Order: sequence, then structure tokens, then C-alpha cells
Amino acid sequence: MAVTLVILVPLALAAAALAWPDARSRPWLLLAGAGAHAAGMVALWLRPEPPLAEGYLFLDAAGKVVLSTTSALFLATAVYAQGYLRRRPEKDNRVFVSGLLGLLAAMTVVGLAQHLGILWVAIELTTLATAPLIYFNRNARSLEAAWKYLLVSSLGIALALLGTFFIALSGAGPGGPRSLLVGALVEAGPGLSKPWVRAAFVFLLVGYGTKMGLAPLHSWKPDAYGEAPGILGALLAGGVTNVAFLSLARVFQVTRAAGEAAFACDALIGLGLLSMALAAVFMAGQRDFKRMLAYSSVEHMGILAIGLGLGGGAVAGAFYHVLNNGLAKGVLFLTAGNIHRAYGSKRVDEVRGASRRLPLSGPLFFAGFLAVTGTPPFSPFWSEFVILNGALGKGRYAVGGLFILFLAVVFVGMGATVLKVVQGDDRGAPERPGFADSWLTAGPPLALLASVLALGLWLPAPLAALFRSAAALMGGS
Amino acid sequence: MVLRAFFQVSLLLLAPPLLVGIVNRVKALFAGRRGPPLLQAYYDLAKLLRKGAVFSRTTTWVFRAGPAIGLAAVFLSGLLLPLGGERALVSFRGDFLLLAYLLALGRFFTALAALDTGSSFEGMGAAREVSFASIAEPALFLCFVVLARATGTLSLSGMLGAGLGAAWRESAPALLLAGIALFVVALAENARIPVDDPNTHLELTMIHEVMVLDHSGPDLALILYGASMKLFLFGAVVVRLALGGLPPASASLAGAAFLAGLGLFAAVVGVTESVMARLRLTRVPQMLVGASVLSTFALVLLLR
Amino acid sequence: MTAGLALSAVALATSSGLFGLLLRRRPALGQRLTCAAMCVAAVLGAGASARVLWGSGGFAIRLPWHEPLASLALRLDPLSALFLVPILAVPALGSIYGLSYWPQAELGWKAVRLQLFFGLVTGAMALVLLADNALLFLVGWEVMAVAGFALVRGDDERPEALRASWVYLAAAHVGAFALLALFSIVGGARGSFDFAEWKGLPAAGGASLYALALVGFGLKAGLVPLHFWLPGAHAAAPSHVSAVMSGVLLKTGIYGLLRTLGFFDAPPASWGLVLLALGAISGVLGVGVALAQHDLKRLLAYHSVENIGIIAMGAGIALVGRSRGDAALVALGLAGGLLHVVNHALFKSLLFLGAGSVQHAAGTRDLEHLGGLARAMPFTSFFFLVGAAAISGLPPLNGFASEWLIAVGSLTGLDLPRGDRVAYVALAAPVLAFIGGLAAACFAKVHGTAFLGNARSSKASRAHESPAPMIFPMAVLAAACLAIGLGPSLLLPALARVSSDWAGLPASQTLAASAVGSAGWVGGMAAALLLAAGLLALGRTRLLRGRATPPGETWGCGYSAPSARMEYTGSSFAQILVEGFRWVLLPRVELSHPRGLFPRSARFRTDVPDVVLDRAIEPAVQACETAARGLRGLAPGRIHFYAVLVLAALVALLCWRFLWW
Amino acid sequence: MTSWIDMTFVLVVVVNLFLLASSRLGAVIRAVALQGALLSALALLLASPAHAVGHVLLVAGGALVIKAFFIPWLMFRAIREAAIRREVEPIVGFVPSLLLGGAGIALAFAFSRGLPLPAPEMHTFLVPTALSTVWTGLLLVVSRKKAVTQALGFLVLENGVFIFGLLLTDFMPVMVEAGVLLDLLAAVFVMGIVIFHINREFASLDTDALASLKD
Repeated sequence: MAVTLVILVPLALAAAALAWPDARSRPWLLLAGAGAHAAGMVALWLRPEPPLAEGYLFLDAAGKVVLSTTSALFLATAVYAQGYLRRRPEKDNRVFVSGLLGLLAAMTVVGLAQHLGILWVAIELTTLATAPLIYFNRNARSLEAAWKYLLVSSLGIALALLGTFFIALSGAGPGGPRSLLVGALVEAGPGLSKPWVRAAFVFLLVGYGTKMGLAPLHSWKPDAYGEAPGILGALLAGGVTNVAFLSLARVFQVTRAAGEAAFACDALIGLGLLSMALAAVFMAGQRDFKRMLAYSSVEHMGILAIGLGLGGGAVAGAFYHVLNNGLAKGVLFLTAGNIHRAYGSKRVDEVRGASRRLPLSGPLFFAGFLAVTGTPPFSPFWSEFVILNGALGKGRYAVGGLFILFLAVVFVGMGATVLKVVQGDDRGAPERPGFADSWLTAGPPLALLASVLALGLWLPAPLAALFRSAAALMGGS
Repeated sequence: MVLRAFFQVSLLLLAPPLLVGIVNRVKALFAGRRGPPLLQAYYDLAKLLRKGAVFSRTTTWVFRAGPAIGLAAVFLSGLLLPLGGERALVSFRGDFLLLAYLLALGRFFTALAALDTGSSFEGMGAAREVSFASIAEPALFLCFVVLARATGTLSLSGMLGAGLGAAWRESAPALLLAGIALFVVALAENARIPVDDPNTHLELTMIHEVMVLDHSGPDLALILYGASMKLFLFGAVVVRLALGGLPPASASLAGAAFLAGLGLFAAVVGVTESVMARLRLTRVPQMLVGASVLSTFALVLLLR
Repeated sequence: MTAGLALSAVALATSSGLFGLLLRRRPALGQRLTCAAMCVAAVLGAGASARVLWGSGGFAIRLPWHEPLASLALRLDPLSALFLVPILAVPALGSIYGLSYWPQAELGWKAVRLQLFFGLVTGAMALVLLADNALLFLVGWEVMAVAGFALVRGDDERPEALRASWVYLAAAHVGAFALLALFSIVGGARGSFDFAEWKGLPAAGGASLYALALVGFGLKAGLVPLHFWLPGAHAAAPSHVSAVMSGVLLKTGIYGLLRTLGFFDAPPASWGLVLLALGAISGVLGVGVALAQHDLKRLLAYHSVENIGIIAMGAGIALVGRSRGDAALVALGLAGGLLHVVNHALFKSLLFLGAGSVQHAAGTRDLEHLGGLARAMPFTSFFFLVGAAAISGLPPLNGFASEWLIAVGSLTGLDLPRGDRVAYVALAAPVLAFIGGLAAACFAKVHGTAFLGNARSSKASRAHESPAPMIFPMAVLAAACLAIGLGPSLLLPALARVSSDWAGLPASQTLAASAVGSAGWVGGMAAALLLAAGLLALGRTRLLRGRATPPGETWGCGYSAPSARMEYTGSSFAQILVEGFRWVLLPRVELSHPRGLFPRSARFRTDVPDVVLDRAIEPAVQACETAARGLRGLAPGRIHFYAVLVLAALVALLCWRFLWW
Repeated sequence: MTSWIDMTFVLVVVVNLFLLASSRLGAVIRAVALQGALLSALALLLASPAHAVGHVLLVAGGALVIKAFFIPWLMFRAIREAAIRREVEPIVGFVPSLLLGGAGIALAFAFSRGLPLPAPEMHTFLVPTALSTVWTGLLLVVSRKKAVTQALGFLVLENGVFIFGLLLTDFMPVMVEAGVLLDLLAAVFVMGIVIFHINREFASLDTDALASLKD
């Protein structure tokens, strides 16, 4: 029941949005969708439901982590959108609202899918739903970003499909499961054909890695995040990348069951470290604060990959980080959107004194920076710490050392840029009259930040247990 | 006990100006003059104490407090010194640190009093004084560390007491090096040639004297008295170090030897002043660093 | 009871800023209540500490907490109790000072914000002391850093404050990462993050842990060469914030180092010698660089580097003592170091508050523009002088007491037998003397050029004395400096307790009885000195009474119209010594010699940038940015490149898997 | 029967080579359409008797309609509106791309030998053809400048994947395949719209114009 609620209601609302005549009231549909989704998630928390549609859809622990994050983030962005879209009456919001709701439905399907085919379809749907949204601003830059996003993502997704076929083939031999259900594949375990699993993992890593934005597959990210509205940036960085991570984790589940974990772990850690390194390089002296956030997302995807690859306790840390990163990214992208609106620019050379012009969004942007870079007592600190612990506890000092090094470099690089935006005197900076902080635009990031802080101070036991059981699925603890 | 204290304090209070007299007399002899009477310093002090004073309008209470604090500091450091091998009135582990820091306190306030006048000459003198002193300080400490190691005690009374005889027998080279370094430091600390020339009145070249240009009357008396007491203190240390190697004798004999030694110290200072030229200012730090190196070498000899 | 006192003190301090926030309509009242809360917190904290140091012992609390931590563990043992006193007292005095220096009634939101973070930083420092769990410690540590960052930016218009605060935050965060690694490794090995479980770590193979601790805590404490963030931050912050940062915030680094070293079983002597050497280098270079400064607060900040160096020397001696099982070394070194922690908190806060007073009155803190303030500002001048003498280690003040303890501790090394290289710790004493001499020279320069002589600028000549709320904290601090100088022996039992607790040695052994007696003599001599100087001053005043003491001009060697422009400047005063430190200071010298028969102008001015920050880190960061930009420039924005990256990643991973793996 | 299947596979590969060598957009679109038709035929040819007839027809018909007619029609419309005929100055020239394509085919054959298949006798050429088609698609995306050609390249890539999917027809549920076709349709549809906008915004379909976003 609740499962249908979280999928079908957003889908229906997406269709309704296309048909809805009034542009002013259309954003309410977002709120309705977000509310229904949140209600459905609460219901699923309170009363877990049995597998649906022959086991194709089932909310397990890993999916629960991702979908809860998505739901919370979507709720915040839906509230934000009320204020945001009201300020942009000149743009037609029909496709935007519908696309967001469609995205929500697609992400939900990814979270629920226990079948790699369904999973792939839903991932592709997230791409298709977001590509027009990136073009929301209807200018050359956003068009370029949308094209790049679409092409690179589709490329990745095509490779992922090939990988999915490989997996299907690995179980096609005599006595194989002949199914793409994760459960069946894991059960078959070592019976899967090794060469196919090996090839499949590589293709799926590249495919879903592109969607996640792991370096060097991240290239679409800065462009898309830089040109998309803040709302979409938040949902991409805190939602879509997370579901892509979940997809990768499902593949990892199968690969591990087939006894191919060693390479998978190495590849994940390798790409993770590469992502962090690349983010560090590209954040230093970054001149566009929204692109900077994109690189931060690359960095955090790297962290997730490392957490998954390290195994053991670090996997739980990775799922913890899914939640933390999602919420913190929401804070950053929404406030960055506000700052972008208030200045009409996202160039660091031009934007300054944001904390003066936007007394809520400016400091929130800075606080979001502190949170996302792992400053205690914000919750990302804990998840990063757990992952670091996983590395050092296993004696992988090189990984741990690089992890710390990159975190430090990123902090310095990102902080310099954030501070240039936030502090100083805003006189003389470009102005766009009529935009000031309101509770609708500053309230949602504030709420997200508060939840990040609250999770840092007290992690409820059910959540902690959830991370552990999600990790247990991936062979962690 | 009380008697000994009385003797020590009176020696400390009364003898210093005499030392200055000896130095001046020796210098005069070398210059072929008859020179002032040996007790001239006492006469000067008495005369100054009877006089009034002129205070610059620029000055504050710091200027007036400087001489008093300076003299108090030197006097108290005198109480820490064993005169002639006897136990000092005040003696405890690490008392030589207090001695050095008390002297530094006096110097600090003298420099401040000089700066209080706003005179560029006195500022220059103060700058030189504190600069050279901060280089002389480690040299002085190193000498004491050598003594401490050689005698196995951490108080001045122990270092310069009976244990010195054994120390000389065991580690004469180290003590000799330390003694030379100590003598150099003594010259620097007391504003003597080759570091400074107490007689010159060419302001640009002076160190200590130029700092006290503006003091007059009783304040100047306190300063001069303090300076002589400081000379006495260093003399006492150097002499005791030199005499420490002699075989033990009766108290009175030792006392007499100590007094004679002090006279000799003054004479040597006078001779040094007469036969040497003042160093260029930039060479002074080199000399003091040299003293530090000498005493470090001595310490290495003892620790190796 | 003790727990109640300590925890209520922390809670009160942390939340003190809320009064100002809630009472924005009545700013004066709000600020007074904030200030009162800080003061009450300080009294409560002092009570708790006293109970631990002299009374029944500390407390330990353990509550369950969330996942990665598992426990919220707090405890107050003698070591943290000792640090707790200044860490609560100095901010309390700072908040009194703030009543006039940073009035909410005038500054409004800016002051409210400052008070909020002021309370927060105090609470966080206290949490660092109380934390008995590595992660809780880190939380306090980082909150402290971030709140400190906000405090340094108290004046957020000035670019130098922005830069300094950012350098500070970046350094603090990077340092925290070193600690993160340290705690993670130890916690992983011990299976718990509770400090209680960390006792008895084997020192063998722990050298890398020690290095991490040195980096992490040294960065906070400001050991050379990790001090680079410190001068800028302390100079840029509002003065009562500088007092807190320099006076107590740095000490958390020392605390953390001592706490961490306390876990190890018998650390090798080399650890102690390393710390001692680092301390000596910090001490000498800190004061050497300070000499060349002419910004009053920057100068004071470098003196913090110096004093942290002295404290580290004490800790190093104690560490050497632990490796040798030599109770006297431990007791004297640690007691001296810890006493210096307290002392430095007192006199450095005093000096920063004095500097703030000067800036408040004269509108500048450039020594070359000050002068002659003593007549306009008699109280500030006097208290500053007390602080200056104290920091120079001069008797009868507290600085001497602690330096004396450390020096005697190092000389105790002379008792070691011939051939034992550890005996060279005795060289610490001459180094201390050198540092002391340089510090005295430096403060003669500071006090002389700022307060004495004639005013060098019109601003300075119009200076006025600061209001009572700014004078009162200075008076309290100066009195405390004198009190400790007169009675160090009274504190020694408490210090002995701390050191025996830290080293795990029985208390009866730890402090050689003679040290207490000697400390008594030190105090007695200090009193005698006061008495003698007083008597002499009285005597000379008596003598001069009734005699002619005509006022005149300063003797200008015949020149009859001296002006302030002819005064010796701070740069010139320090020139001889700065020359000696040229090799490390790399000063920018601005010198134009007088030329010709009738020279028109001549100029001499030295400017000393921070060697590490401005000559090493800044260029390195610039180079990295340029390199990163170059790398970024290599990535074209064309979509083909994006596609090629995907393709290349696929091919590379396939090769890795199927060819090389 | 087997020879017909092999023949079709070879034809697909030949079309790949043609795609790499041709500069005329119209010809390229027609070739892609032809490939789509071949794929549809393959779906029928490879169907084993065990298969549900409806399922096979759906896949084959879907492929024919979408790959052979609808998408080519869309692309023709795009080049007509943009008034472009040729792919000029590709990033990788035609001869080098042909050589790369040839190398890809060789590698694909070598690579596929080691992969175990459920029914080897039917599928000797299937895996190499699929892989080389994927490779061709990737090459087109990477080396061509016109947005239309890139979209076509993506389509060829999807064709390769589709060929591979034919291996699985006997046990993959129909909804997955339908989803695949649907996704492809939607993807190309969205791409078509974007191409339309690119043309309007930049007055060209040259993706060199799309390089303003970078660090």
C-alpha cells in the first residue's frame, strides 16, 4: 500500500502537473507529492511491507537509507520551490514541476528495485526526467549543460545496460538463476559465471559511476550543477547520486556473492581516492561557487565508494554518509541558489558579502560548508570518521592517509572560495533587486542544517541499526 | 650566625666603592697620573646624596623608580653570594638563577628609566645594554652550569663553597675555561673596557653611562653605588672561583685571601682597561658568544 | 558536588551569550548579565578545580551516547582541573573588559554575536578539558576552533582580519585531521574511544603517533614552525578575544599533548628531547621574531610562541624524567611547565588587555606611532609594566617562578652520571636565560616606546585613560601575577599532585622536598625585593623632600630643542638583536642612508613577515593553485573530451581487471 | 538458418564500418535505419521455438518501428531544419576511425572467445558483433562534432546493446525489453528536442559551440 503511495502518487502528480492549467498554483503539486512520499516513508518505517510484484520491489535496509534521505530532501526542496518558483514567474514551470515529481518517482523505484533490470530502467528515467530541468533557465549555457548531461549520462547508462546483460548471462548457464533479481543472484553466488561477472562489474561500475559522478566519469557534473537551479542541484547531488550509489551497491552485492569482491573493492577504493584527489585539485581556487559544489559532490561520491570498498565497519559509515551528505548538500545547493538569485552571478570574483546581503542564507552557506567538510559536531564528521576508522583499523594506512590529506586539501580549497562569497562588504557587487531571504527560501536549508546538526549530536538507535543492516547486505558490519 | 650575617652584609654594603677606587687608581698609574684617592667613590656618593635633582618634564615615575629598583635588585643578589667561601645568607637550589634574573630586573628598569627621558642617546644606550646583556646572559648561565656540574650542587654557596677544591682537582681545564668566560661576562656586565668605557663622555659610543645621563642627585648616587656593588659581586664570584683550588685554611686566612683577591681583581680590571682598546660595537656580541662557546666546551668536557 | 560545579560552570559559560541575544532591547543589561554569567561560571569552575587540586579528587561521568562514540564520558582529574581555572577565569575577565571595549549598546548585533561565540569558545575549551572520550574531545576541539574563527572576525570589514581568521580556521582544521588520525589509530587498537581505556599504551612503535600528536597539538599551541596562523589571528582579533586566544586557547594544545603523552607507558627519552628541542627553538625564534615587530599585538602574539616554547621545554623535561623514572625531573619540569601555563595565561591576557586599552585610547597599535602614554594612561601603563616584567621572567613576579622551576628541573639532569647524553637537558637553562634576556629586551622596547618618552603621533598625544571596566581586569591579573610571584610555594603541592597523577608516580617522591623550600626562598626574596626597593624609593623621596628639583628638558647633549621625531624608535631599539636573527627573520628592510654634505632625508624601517606563512606556506599555496589551474586548463569543455573520459575509464578498468590484475 | 544469421551479423558489422567512413549525414541516418531493420530481423531469426511468439514479435516489431523508422525520421527532420548535410572535420578523421573500427572488430572477436555462452552454436558472431557495434557507437560519440551524429552514435551504441540483449530473450521478462526500447525512444526523443534547441540557440549543430562551460 505504502509502496504504491510512494511510487504512484508522485507519478500521477507528475502527469497532473503537465495538465494543470494554473502556473501559480502548480508548485503546490510538488508539496503534495513530497508530503505523500514522506507519509509513505513514515508508514514504511512504522510497518515494513512484504516484497511486491514477485519480489521485484522491496524496501530493504539499504533502500530505506537512500529513500528516507531522498524523501527528506525532496520535502525541503518542495517547500523551497514554493518560494523559488514564485520569484520566477517569467519561466514556465510546467515541465519543471512535472519533471521533479517524475524524478521523485524514478528515484523511489530505484530505491525499491530488487531487480537489476527495473533498477536500470529507473536510473535511466532519472536521467530523462532531469535533462529538461537543467535547461530550466533557457539559455545557451544551460542548454550546453543539459546536452552534456544527457549525452554522458546516456553513454554511462548504455554501458550499464550492457553490464546488466552480462550479469544476466552470468546466471544463464545450466542451473543458473536465469533471473536478474538480486536475491536470486546472491543466492546463486559462486555458481555465477566468473568471466561475465568480472566484465559486468567493470561495465556497471563505469555506467553507474557515471551517474554517481565518480572521477573520471564526473565530467558532466560541474556543468549540470553549475547551470541547473539550486533545487535541482540539491536533488541531483543529494538524491540522484545517492540512488546511483545504491545501484552500484546492489551490483557490488552480486559481485561479492560471486566471489569477485577483491577486485571490486580495489576498484572502488581506487576510483574513490581518484575522485577525492580530483575534487581537491578542482576546488582549489575555483571561481564559480556552484561548480565548486559539484566538485564537492564528486568528492563525497568518492568517500562513499571508499567506504563501500573498504568493507567492514566502513560500509555502515558509507550508508551513514549517504544520509549526511544528502542533507548537507541540500543546505549548500539551496543557499547557493539563493545567493545566485540575489547577485545574479555565481562568479566568486563578483559575489561577496553574502552574509550581509542575505543574513540567513549567507551564514547557512558557510555552516553548510563546515558541515559537509566534516567539522564536528555536524553529522558528516561522524560518518567520515567511521570510514577513516575502517581504513586505519584495517591497517590500510595509505588509504587513510590519502583520505585525510584530500579532506584537508578540500577543506582549504573549498573554504577559501566559500569565504570569499560569504564575507566582506557587498557594496559594489552585482545586484538583483527584489530578492531577499524569506522563510520559504531560507527555512528549508535551515531545517536541513538543523537536522544535520541534530544527527551529529544524537543518532537515534533505529537509524544506527539501519545503517548496520544496510552494511550487512553489502558484507560490511 | 648573626655575626656572620652582619659581617657579610657590611662587607657587601661598604666594600664596593673601594673596588672602583682601586680600578681608577690602577688606571691612573698606567696613565702616569697620581689619580684620585682610593676613597673618592665614597666622597662622590656622599656629595650626590646631599644634592637636589633635576627631572626632565618628559619623565614619569618610572624614571624615579629605576635607580631604587636597580639598587635593591643588586643588593639582594649580593645576599645570595657566598663571600669568601662562607655560606651565603640566602642559599637554596637554583639560587644562581635568581641572582641572574635579579640583575636582569635592575637592567630592565635602568633601561626603562633611560627610555623615559625620550632622549635618543639614552634610547641608544638602553638598546645596546639590553641587547648585549641578553647575549651575555646565556654565557653567565653556562658558567654556572659548569660550576654546578663540577661541584654537584645547584646553589651558589655549594658551587663556590668547599666543594670547589675537589672540583679543581678533578676538572681543572673546564673550570679554567669557565673562569675565563666568567671574567669576560663580568667585564661586559659591568660596562668595562673592552665592551664599554666608563670614562668616555662621547655619547654615541657609550652603553651604560649614556643611559644614566639624565639622573642627578640621590638617584645618580643610587646608580653609581649599584654599579660598584655589581662589580663587587662579579669580582666575588671570579675571585672565589680562582681561589677555590687552594687548600683549605682557617676561616680568617681564607677571608683575608678573599679580600686580597678582590683587590687583585680590581687591579686586573684596571690593567685590562689600560692596555686594551674598546672593541667596535659590532664585535661585542662576537666576544660574548665566544664566552658562551668556551663555557659550553667546558660543560662538554664535564659531561662527556 | 565537584561534577555539579564543573558542569554548571560549563553550561553557564556556553550559554552566557544568550542573555545578550535575548535582551537586545536592553543591550546594557543584556551584556552585564552575560558578563555576570561568565564570572559566576569562572567562580564555579575555580571551586571545582580547587576541590580536585587540594581536596577530595575528581569525578568521572559516563553516559551512553550515539553510535560511533558510544559514551559521553566526562571527568575532571588534577591535570584538567589545573587548566580549567585560567580557561574559565580569563574569559570572565575578558567579558568584563568587553563591557567598555565592545559595548553592546553601541555595536548591537556585532557585540551580540561576539558574546555568543565568546561564551561558546569558553564552553568548548572547558569541554576539551573535561572530555574523557577522544571523539567528544574532538567535538569540543573543533567547536572551539570554529567559534574562535568567528571571534577573530569580530571586525569583519578589515581584510587582514578576514585573512587571518581564515588562515586560523584552515590551520585548526588541518591540525584536527592529524588528531583524527591519531585517535582513530589508537581507538582502533584499543577498541574504545574512552580515554580511560587508553592508559598504558606501549611507546614502542608509537613514534608515528607521537608525531601526529605533535603536529595536531603543536599546530594549536603554536610550536615553531606550526605557529604561522597565530600572529595574524591574535593581532586581528578584538583585544579581549586576543587575550583569551593567546592566554588560554593555545594552552589546550599543551593540554592535549600532555593528555596524550600521559597514555603512553614509559615513552623513550628521545621523545622528551624532541619536545625540549622544539620548545627551545620556539622560545628563541618566537622572541627573536617578536623583537622585530612593531605592531604591538603581533609582537605579543609572537611572545605567545615563545612562552609556549618555554612550556614545551618544561613538558619535555618531564617527559625525559618519565623515561628515566626520575621523579624529580618529572615533578620540576611539569610543575614548571604547568605553572607557566597559568602564568602565561595571566600576564599574556594582561598584556593583550593593555594593548587593547592602548588601541582604544590612541587609535593605533603601531609602536612607531605611540609614545608617552604613561602620563595620559597611568593605570594601563603601570599594569602593562607589571605584565612586561612578568613575561620577561623577572622577579618578584610569577614568570620568574615558573621559569626557575623549569631551569632547576633541567639542571637536575646534571646529576646523571658521566656519559649519559640526557644530561644535556641542562642546556635548557642557558637557553631559558637567553629567551628571558631577549624577552626583557623586547619588553623594554615595547614599554619604552609605547608608554614612555614623548608621543610620536598626534593620535598618541591625545590618548586618554580607559574606563574602569577595562582597568579592573588588568588590575586583577596584575595582582595575580604578583601573588604567584610572592607565593609560588603555596601552589607547588597542587602542581606536585598534578604531575604525580600524570606520570603515575607516587606523590611523596615526586617533588623533591627541597624544591618546595627553595620555592619558599624565591617567594621570600621576591618579598624582600619589594621591601628593599620600596625602602630605597622612600629614602630617596625623603632626601629630595624640600630640596630643589627643578623640572627641565631632557639632556640632549647640547641640542636644546629635542622633539619626538628624534626619539629612538622601536625598530632602531631592536636593530642589534634583529641583525642577529636576520638569517631566520628574512626582514624586509627599508633603508635610505643620509647622503651628501647636507642630507635631506634618511629612513630606516624593518618589516618582518612571518617566515613560515609568508615565505613558505603562502607561496606554496599559490603554487598549488597555479598548478591546479594549469591542470584544470588541460581539461577542455568539449563534450568529446567528456565522452573520451568515459571511454578511457572503461578501457582502463577492463585492462586493469583482465590484463594486469 | 545459421548462415542467414551469420550473414545478418556480418551486415551489421559492415554497416558499422560504413558509419565510421561516411561523412554524409543523410547516408549515415539511412545506414542506422538499415541497422535497425537488421536488428529487427535478427530478433526473429534468433528466436527459438520455445519462445512465446507474441514476445518475439513485440521485440522485432518494436525495433523495426523505432529503430528503422521513427528515429531516422526524427533525425532527418533535425538535419533538414538545421540545413546541414555533412559531417565536416571530425575530431578523428574518417580513415583513422575506420582503422580504429577495424581494430575494434578484431579485438571484439578475440575477446569474445573466452566468454561462455548459454547456446554457443547459435551465437558465434553475436557477441563480437555486439561488442564491435558498441565500440563503433562509442567512437562516433567521441569523434564527431555534429550533435546529430553524436545522437546517432549513441543510437548505434544502443543497437550494440540490443544485439547483446538478444542472447537473453529466452529468459528475460518482456517488461525489461520493453523498458529498454522505451528508454531508447525517450532518450533519442529528448536528444532530438535538445538538438532542436541547440540549433535554435547556436544557429548550428556543431558541438564546438558547446564548450563554454569549463574551469
